[in-house]
Amino acid sequence: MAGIFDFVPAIVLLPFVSFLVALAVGNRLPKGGAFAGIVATAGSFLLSVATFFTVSGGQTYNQTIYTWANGLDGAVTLTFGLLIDPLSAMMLVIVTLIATLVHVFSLGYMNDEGETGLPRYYAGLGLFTASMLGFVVADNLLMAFMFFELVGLCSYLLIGFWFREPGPPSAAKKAFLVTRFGDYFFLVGVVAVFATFGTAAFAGSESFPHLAEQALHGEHSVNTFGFEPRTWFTIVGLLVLGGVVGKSAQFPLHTWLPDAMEGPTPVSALIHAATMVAAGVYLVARMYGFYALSPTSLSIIALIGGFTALFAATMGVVKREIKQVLAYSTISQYGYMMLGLGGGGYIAATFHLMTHAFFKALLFLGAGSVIIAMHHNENMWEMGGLKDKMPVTYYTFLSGSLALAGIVPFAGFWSKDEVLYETLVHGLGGSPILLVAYAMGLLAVFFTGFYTFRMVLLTFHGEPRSQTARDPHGVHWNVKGPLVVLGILAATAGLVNMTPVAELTGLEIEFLHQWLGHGIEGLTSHHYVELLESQAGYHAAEIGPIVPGLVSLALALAGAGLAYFLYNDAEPTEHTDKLGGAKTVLYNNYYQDEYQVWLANSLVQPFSRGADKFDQGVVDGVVNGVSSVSLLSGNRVRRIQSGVVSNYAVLLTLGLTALILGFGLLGGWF
Amino acid sequence: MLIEGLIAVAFVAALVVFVSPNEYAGRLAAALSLLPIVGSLYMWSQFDATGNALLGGSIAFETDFVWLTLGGLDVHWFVGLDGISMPLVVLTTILTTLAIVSAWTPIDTRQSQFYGLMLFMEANLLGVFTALDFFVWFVFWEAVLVPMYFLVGIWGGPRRKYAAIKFFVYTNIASLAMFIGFIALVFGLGDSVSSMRLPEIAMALRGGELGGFAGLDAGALKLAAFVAMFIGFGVKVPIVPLHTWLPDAHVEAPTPASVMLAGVLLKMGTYALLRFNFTMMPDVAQALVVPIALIAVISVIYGAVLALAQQDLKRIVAYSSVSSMGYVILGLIAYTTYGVGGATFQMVAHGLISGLMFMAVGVIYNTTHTRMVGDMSGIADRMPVTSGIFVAGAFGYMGLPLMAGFAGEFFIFQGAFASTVHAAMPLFTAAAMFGIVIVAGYLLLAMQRTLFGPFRFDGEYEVTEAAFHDVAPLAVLLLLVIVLGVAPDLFFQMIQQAVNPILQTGGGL
Amino acid sequence: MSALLALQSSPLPDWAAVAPALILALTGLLLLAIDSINPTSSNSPVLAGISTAGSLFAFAVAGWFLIEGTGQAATGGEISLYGDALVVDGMSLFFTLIFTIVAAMVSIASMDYLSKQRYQGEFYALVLFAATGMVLMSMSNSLATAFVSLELASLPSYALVGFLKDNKGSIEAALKYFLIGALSSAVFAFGISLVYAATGSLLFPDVARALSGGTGMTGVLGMGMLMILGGFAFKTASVPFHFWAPEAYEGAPAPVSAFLSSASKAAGFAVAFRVFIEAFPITQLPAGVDWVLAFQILAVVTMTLGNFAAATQENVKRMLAYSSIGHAGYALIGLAALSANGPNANVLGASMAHLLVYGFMNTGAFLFIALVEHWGVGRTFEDYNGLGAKAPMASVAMSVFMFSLAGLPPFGGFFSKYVLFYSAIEAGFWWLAAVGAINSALSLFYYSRVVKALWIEDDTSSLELGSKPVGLYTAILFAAVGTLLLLPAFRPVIETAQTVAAALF
Amino acid sequence: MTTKPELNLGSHLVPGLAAVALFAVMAAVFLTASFPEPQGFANDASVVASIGYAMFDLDFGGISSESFLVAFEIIDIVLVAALVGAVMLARREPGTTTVKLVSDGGRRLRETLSKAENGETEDES
Amino acid sequence: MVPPQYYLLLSAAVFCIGLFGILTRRNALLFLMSVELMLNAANINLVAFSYVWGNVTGQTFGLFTMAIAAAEVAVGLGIILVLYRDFGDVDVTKVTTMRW
Repeated sequence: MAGIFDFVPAIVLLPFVSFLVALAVGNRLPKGGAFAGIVATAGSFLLSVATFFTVSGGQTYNQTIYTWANGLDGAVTLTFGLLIDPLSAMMLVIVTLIATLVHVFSLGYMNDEGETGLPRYYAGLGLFTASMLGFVVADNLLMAFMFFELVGLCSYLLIGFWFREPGPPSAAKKAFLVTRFGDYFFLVGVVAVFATFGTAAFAGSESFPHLAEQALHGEHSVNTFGFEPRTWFTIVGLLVLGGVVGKSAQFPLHTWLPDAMEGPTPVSALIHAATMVAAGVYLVARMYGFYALSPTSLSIIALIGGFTALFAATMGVVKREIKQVLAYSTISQYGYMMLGLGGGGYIAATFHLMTHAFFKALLFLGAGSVIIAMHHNENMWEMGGLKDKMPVTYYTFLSGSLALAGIVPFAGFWSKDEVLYETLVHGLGGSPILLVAYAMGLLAVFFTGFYTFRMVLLTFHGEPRSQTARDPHGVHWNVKGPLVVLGILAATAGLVNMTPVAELTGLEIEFLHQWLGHGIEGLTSHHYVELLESQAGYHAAEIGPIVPGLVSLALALAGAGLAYFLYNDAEPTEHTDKLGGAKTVLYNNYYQDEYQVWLANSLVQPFSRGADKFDQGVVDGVVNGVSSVSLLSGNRVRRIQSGVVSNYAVLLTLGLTALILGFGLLGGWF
Repeated sequence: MLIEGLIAVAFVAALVVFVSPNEYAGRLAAALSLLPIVGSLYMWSQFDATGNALLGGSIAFETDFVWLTLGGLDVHWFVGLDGISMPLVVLTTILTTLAIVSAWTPIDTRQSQFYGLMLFMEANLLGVFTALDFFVWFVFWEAVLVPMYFLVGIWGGPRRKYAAIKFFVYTNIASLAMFIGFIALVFGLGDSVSSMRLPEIAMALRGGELGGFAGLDAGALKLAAFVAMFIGFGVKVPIVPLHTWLPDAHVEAPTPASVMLAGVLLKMGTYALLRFNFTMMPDVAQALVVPIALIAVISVIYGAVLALAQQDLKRIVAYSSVSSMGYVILGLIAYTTYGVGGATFQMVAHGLISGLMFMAVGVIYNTTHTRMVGDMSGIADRMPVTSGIFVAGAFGYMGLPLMAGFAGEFFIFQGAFASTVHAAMPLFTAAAMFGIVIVAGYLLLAMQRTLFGPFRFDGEYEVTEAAFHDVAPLAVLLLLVIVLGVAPDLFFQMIQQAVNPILQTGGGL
Repeated sequence: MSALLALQSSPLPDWAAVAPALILALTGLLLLAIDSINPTSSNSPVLAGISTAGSLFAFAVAGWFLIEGTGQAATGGEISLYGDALVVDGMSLFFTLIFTIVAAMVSIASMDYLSKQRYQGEFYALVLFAATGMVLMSMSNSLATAFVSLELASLPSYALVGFLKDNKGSIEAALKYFLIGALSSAVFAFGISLVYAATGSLLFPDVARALSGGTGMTGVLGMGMLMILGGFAFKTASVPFHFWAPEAYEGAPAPVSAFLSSASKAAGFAVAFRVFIEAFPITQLPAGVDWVLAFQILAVVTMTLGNFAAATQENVKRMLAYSSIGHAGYALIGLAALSANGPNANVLGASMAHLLVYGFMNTGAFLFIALVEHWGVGRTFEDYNGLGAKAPMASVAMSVFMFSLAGLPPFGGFFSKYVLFYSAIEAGFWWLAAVGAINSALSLFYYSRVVKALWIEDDTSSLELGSKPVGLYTAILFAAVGTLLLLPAFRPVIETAQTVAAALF
Repeated sequence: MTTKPELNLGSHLVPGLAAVALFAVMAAVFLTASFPEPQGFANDASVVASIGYAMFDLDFGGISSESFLVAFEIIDIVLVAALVGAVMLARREPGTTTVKLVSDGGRRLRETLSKAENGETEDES
Repeated sequence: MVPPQYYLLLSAAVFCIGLFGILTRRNALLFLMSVELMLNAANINLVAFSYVWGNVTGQTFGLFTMAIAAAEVAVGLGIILVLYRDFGDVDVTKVTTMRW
């Protein structure tokens, strides 16, 4: 039957076609290929929605569609395939929706601002979207890795879009390089998965999570390279996690993300909300059945997530540029998702992934709108008072900010709260390490509230603090439209899964639970819960969601209140100065960049130069030395030929005598 | 007789171009070099070999007759193709044409000689990849040196004479070492072989027919011969620490010669390693797995680290070739389908990609007359198309998925990680894989400093977009890289068929 | 013993087997006759033509004999003449091919080189007499014949080296060549006398027979053997009797250098092969006179010294002279890699084949020098700069010679050198091959310097080359084509060489 | 010109030690060798006649010998060749000047010639 | 009857005296004469052992050696003559324009 699933490849291919179109004939198209991109992504969006509904009807799809490398004689066959289950269907919708909105927004941000190189821009967007979609629908780890890498390439191209300036190329390089460092571990992980299981499929009875599970039960034997199966699976899982840490900007590989703000703002929205950064977390969710087998992996994920959430949030407190604040908030929020995954809250994390996609896209686009208005000045200290000049932007931005801060009933509240709740529950249920992560996550709520409202207040409230702020540039429908759509979503998306409300009222309104609870066997949230209990030893403590929810809400409000208290002036002062040395540390991001730059410049560079000297001097020196010695000895040898014939006669005689003597002695002639 | 025809066409084309006037030589050479492409593609379409040519598999386009007799052993004119050599033949023909076209701009003196030598080199390269008799193979193997010497020496950079002679003598010494090792081995086989045909020798060696020779018992002889041949071929590959001729040769060589050098000549080394050491003496190779794997890892990491320190774009790519060829060695020693097959695939893939990179550097050099990273920045502003392809090529080099380099490297990694020849192979593999990070480091750094940022160029030349015929070969190569990256099975199927028989005493599939 | 040619209806008499030598000698006399009839005429083309024709005729006859199997097992084995003092067999015919073809090339090249010289008749006559001596050397079956024919080859050579009487270099070369030559022939003669003292005979088979019964004069025999070896070492320019070679080759007229370094060297090997294999067979030697060891030492030292000294020369001709010493070292492998039960015929045949190829490539190289001297270009590497652009044909030929000498394909020298190493390995002497390999790699360095000068270096002088001399060009291109064709057509060469070598054992 | 031989002992005799050394080795070898009993010639045989017959490969001699016919023939050519060579070398050329060896690649010669063309005078030492 | 050793010793002595002359004299003519001496040392052996072995092979060959010596002298003198013309001297050690 030619069902909707037969069109799933088109979801990926449409943006790809728009990439080709923009690249090839973008110059001749109106708006530099923007319309091609919009049409393509909108088409993808529609198909995704159709897919979404098909999946909600209970259908799933897991099909190999292309053999990349066919292994003969029993060697592994490497394939591409589609895996459409509730998780990927949901993600498809999110990605295509945000991609479409970003395309539209770009009309305002790029075209209207008279940027050059638009075909390149739209080609990049198209490829970016296509890569991310390919990643989302991947049915095996290798395919996921490949698109994961392509996502990295696109981020490089788009972050470095303004290549004529010094900053963006450097930021692009850093983004690719740092994530590449993570991907190295990921690739080792992929290879290890193949070597261990002979397959890298996500779903089905021959999938590697399933095989791993069987191996732990002793029902199936796999090559674990001499380790205990669970130890080995932990190692493999952590290797793959390297890629996640890189792409999702988790500590310590988060440093690329703030720099990536050098890219055009719509790209930032795309990267941080729905594509590249989300890819990491999505990957963990995708193969959650594997991680769920290893409590060690889960704890590490949770700790990384919790720490990153807090760590990034503190840095967000002191930033001056609006996009920098958003950048650190992104890192922090992905920390929450990791915390959720590590803490056994698969649904919670997925939920947060979804809500975050909406409100973070919103915030970035809103910031983009502000930046347009401010003539590309991003310093919040030169803004102020924009509330009245750009109401649409303000209210939508406020919606996103409330969501980010986790204020009820905006989307972020529900999802973040559930993340923290799940962690707490499992932490109390016998995995005390999670409590540490929980504490960090909880503390971060306060900071989140603070920096979010500091940003809002500095940007929109008070008096304009610069000429441009007094007379901002207007924005068009193409900017406002996406903002409104996302603003609504940011406010409402959380309603799909109001766990505390469900708890209170007993209503069956946890739609996301139901959604993720069905689908392909082995990939359902129910199965994951079983695994967590049986393999990872995660047990849920009996605590209701209300109290923890109230605690975090209170903290968020406290943070927001403090910000209001400090910055709701007509002429706010830089209170952060009072932090003294701590501000310097925070402003310099705990010197994270410094040590990584130090590693690169003061360790790797001298090392490589030393190696070069060694190579030139010693390795090549030996080669040249052999040649010199040969020629020198040649020069000595030819001096024998003195030109005096008498000397020749002497040498001849001596030679002959020596020969005779030698042979005489050897042959016993005497 | 197709193979003879292919080689003969290239030889005749070389002669014709030699005597043609300088003005037309480039066009003529390019046109004539299309004939071998057509030929090799036709052969590809008719390719029907299965199995490994050396291990009893059926051989495509085989010709075999006695050429002469040397001390009781017949030397045959014996040529043919199997799944290992077929891709390399296609690579050679295509790359030659593209290199010739890329020479139109930079080569402005003695054109007829230049293009004649290019075609002459092509003929010999085809011979290397098709010959199945040791002596025939060796003739072509050595003959490749001659045109390369001239190409570097006449049309090269400031230190071209040094580089040419270094390349010449260094690789020649290596050949001699290899020759002695191999011949000793053949005589160690005694009466069990009657000719210098490689299949016969390979089967006899694998059949355990080796006896002692010249005071060495069979085991010692095999080991000594293996080491001599490994070193001999290793120079060509090149492996660390036998690599120092390569950067010099590359830096001084004119772009088209660099393309051929990196694209095809280096593959001769790995091809020979595969054909000789790893096919004929799997037992020794596996006994030496630790040193060989170590050499591979060191080549990868050391080459990459050196590339990091370079300021000359060509030197960067040159050292990165050392690094990339280290992967091939790693794949070979793995003795798995994906390891050895991936190594073979990587030969083709790296041939295309390194050719692309050298060409791209060359196109920039044509305009700026410098390759030093510090001498320019923001070139992308003036040369957008070239820079775009440069970026694409660089990402190909970094192993971007869906480009050929990723396929090759991934196959190798996968094969090597799963290899059972030694318990530490996963560790070696993981160590070598770190090369993908360093390669990204130096290529990105170089691109950032040259292509991007504000436009700055201190030279007196005007920097403008390159001519169509300069960019076209780049685009074709890029396309091929992507095609092979998306559909590696185009070659990987036949490669596997040829490779799997090698593994039967090895670590499995 | 009838070496009757199977296809001949009226068989030739046995003595006809020395026809090549006769032809050469008679041509020499004819030239003298012409010269004495008209002593003032220096009609180059006619004299050179006669000389070339005579050489080629001898070449053709020798080739015909070889093909027909004269003196080979197929037609009844070797032909002994003059009471066994001369023997015509495959090996002597094979070497005759080398001498005659080199003589032909040298003769035709000399036409231009000598065009302004007096005594041309004498020149060609001396060349032919020397060639006669070489042919006879290869046929010698007695130490007496060997000695006399060696002198026949040497004495005209001395005169030829000094042919440019008003050129100091030529005379200096002649003097050194002569003095060392005279010393060497004295040593040689003394050696013969000692062997005679030990065995009582001069005929190779008789010497061997006398040895097989054992002797009490091992020391005397051994010393005689080493001194005879010295005589041959002189002829082949092997250490320590090589000292004349660099100067003689450098100072001599270039065609003479070509003749000496190719043909004369081969003649030395021809007679050395026969003497040591026939008269002192390894299997029948008394203990304590293992001459194989001597040749091993000589081979290693000679090739090393020749190549190392050649590496740093500034003068191309002198470089070629040293390289010629180096090649003598390679050819010595033919004797150095023999053993009691080894594949001796293969080793020896490989050495012979190398000498044949060497005859082409080395003659060609020296003739190129002759061409350059003819043009008045200097002799150093720098002087050669940019010649490739001015004289492409000749420079291509020179490059062919250089690469072939270095052992690179696709030229004959590749095969001959590698087959030599191959045979050495086959005989178990892989270390000889290894030493050869190191030297070979070094030789690539200095040979390629010539190529580099011709093609790579920029021309700095404004010297105009003169005409393109027909004779020199003909000879050079002939040599180049020969060098090139000897790769694909190596089969008859190596197979013939190894077959005829087998007959010696 | 040759001078009257005189006994001049000095460092130039040192190379002669090589000859002395060779003699020492030879003497050592010869003195330790054992020799067969000399067979001698038959009393009635004419040595001179035998030599003559030997030269022409005739079997009339009383004392056996190997054939030297071919050597004799070769000597014939040797002498001719030596004569030709010697005469050619020894003949004095009318009005020729000696040319120095062009071992410097002829550069000095060319410089001399070009200077001469430019009217400069070369101060020959 | 004189033992054969004595002849050998004599010839060796003559040979080495000739050689000594070659090594120590610089005059080309003396060089030539010394070579003659060495050749004659060979003749001593040849004649002596002709008697020992009872055949005239050695003696006959001795004649040839002499003839060769004569021919050598002829050519040698020719060369030395030209040498004198070109270099104005017959000191062999002064003829060193070519070396190394």
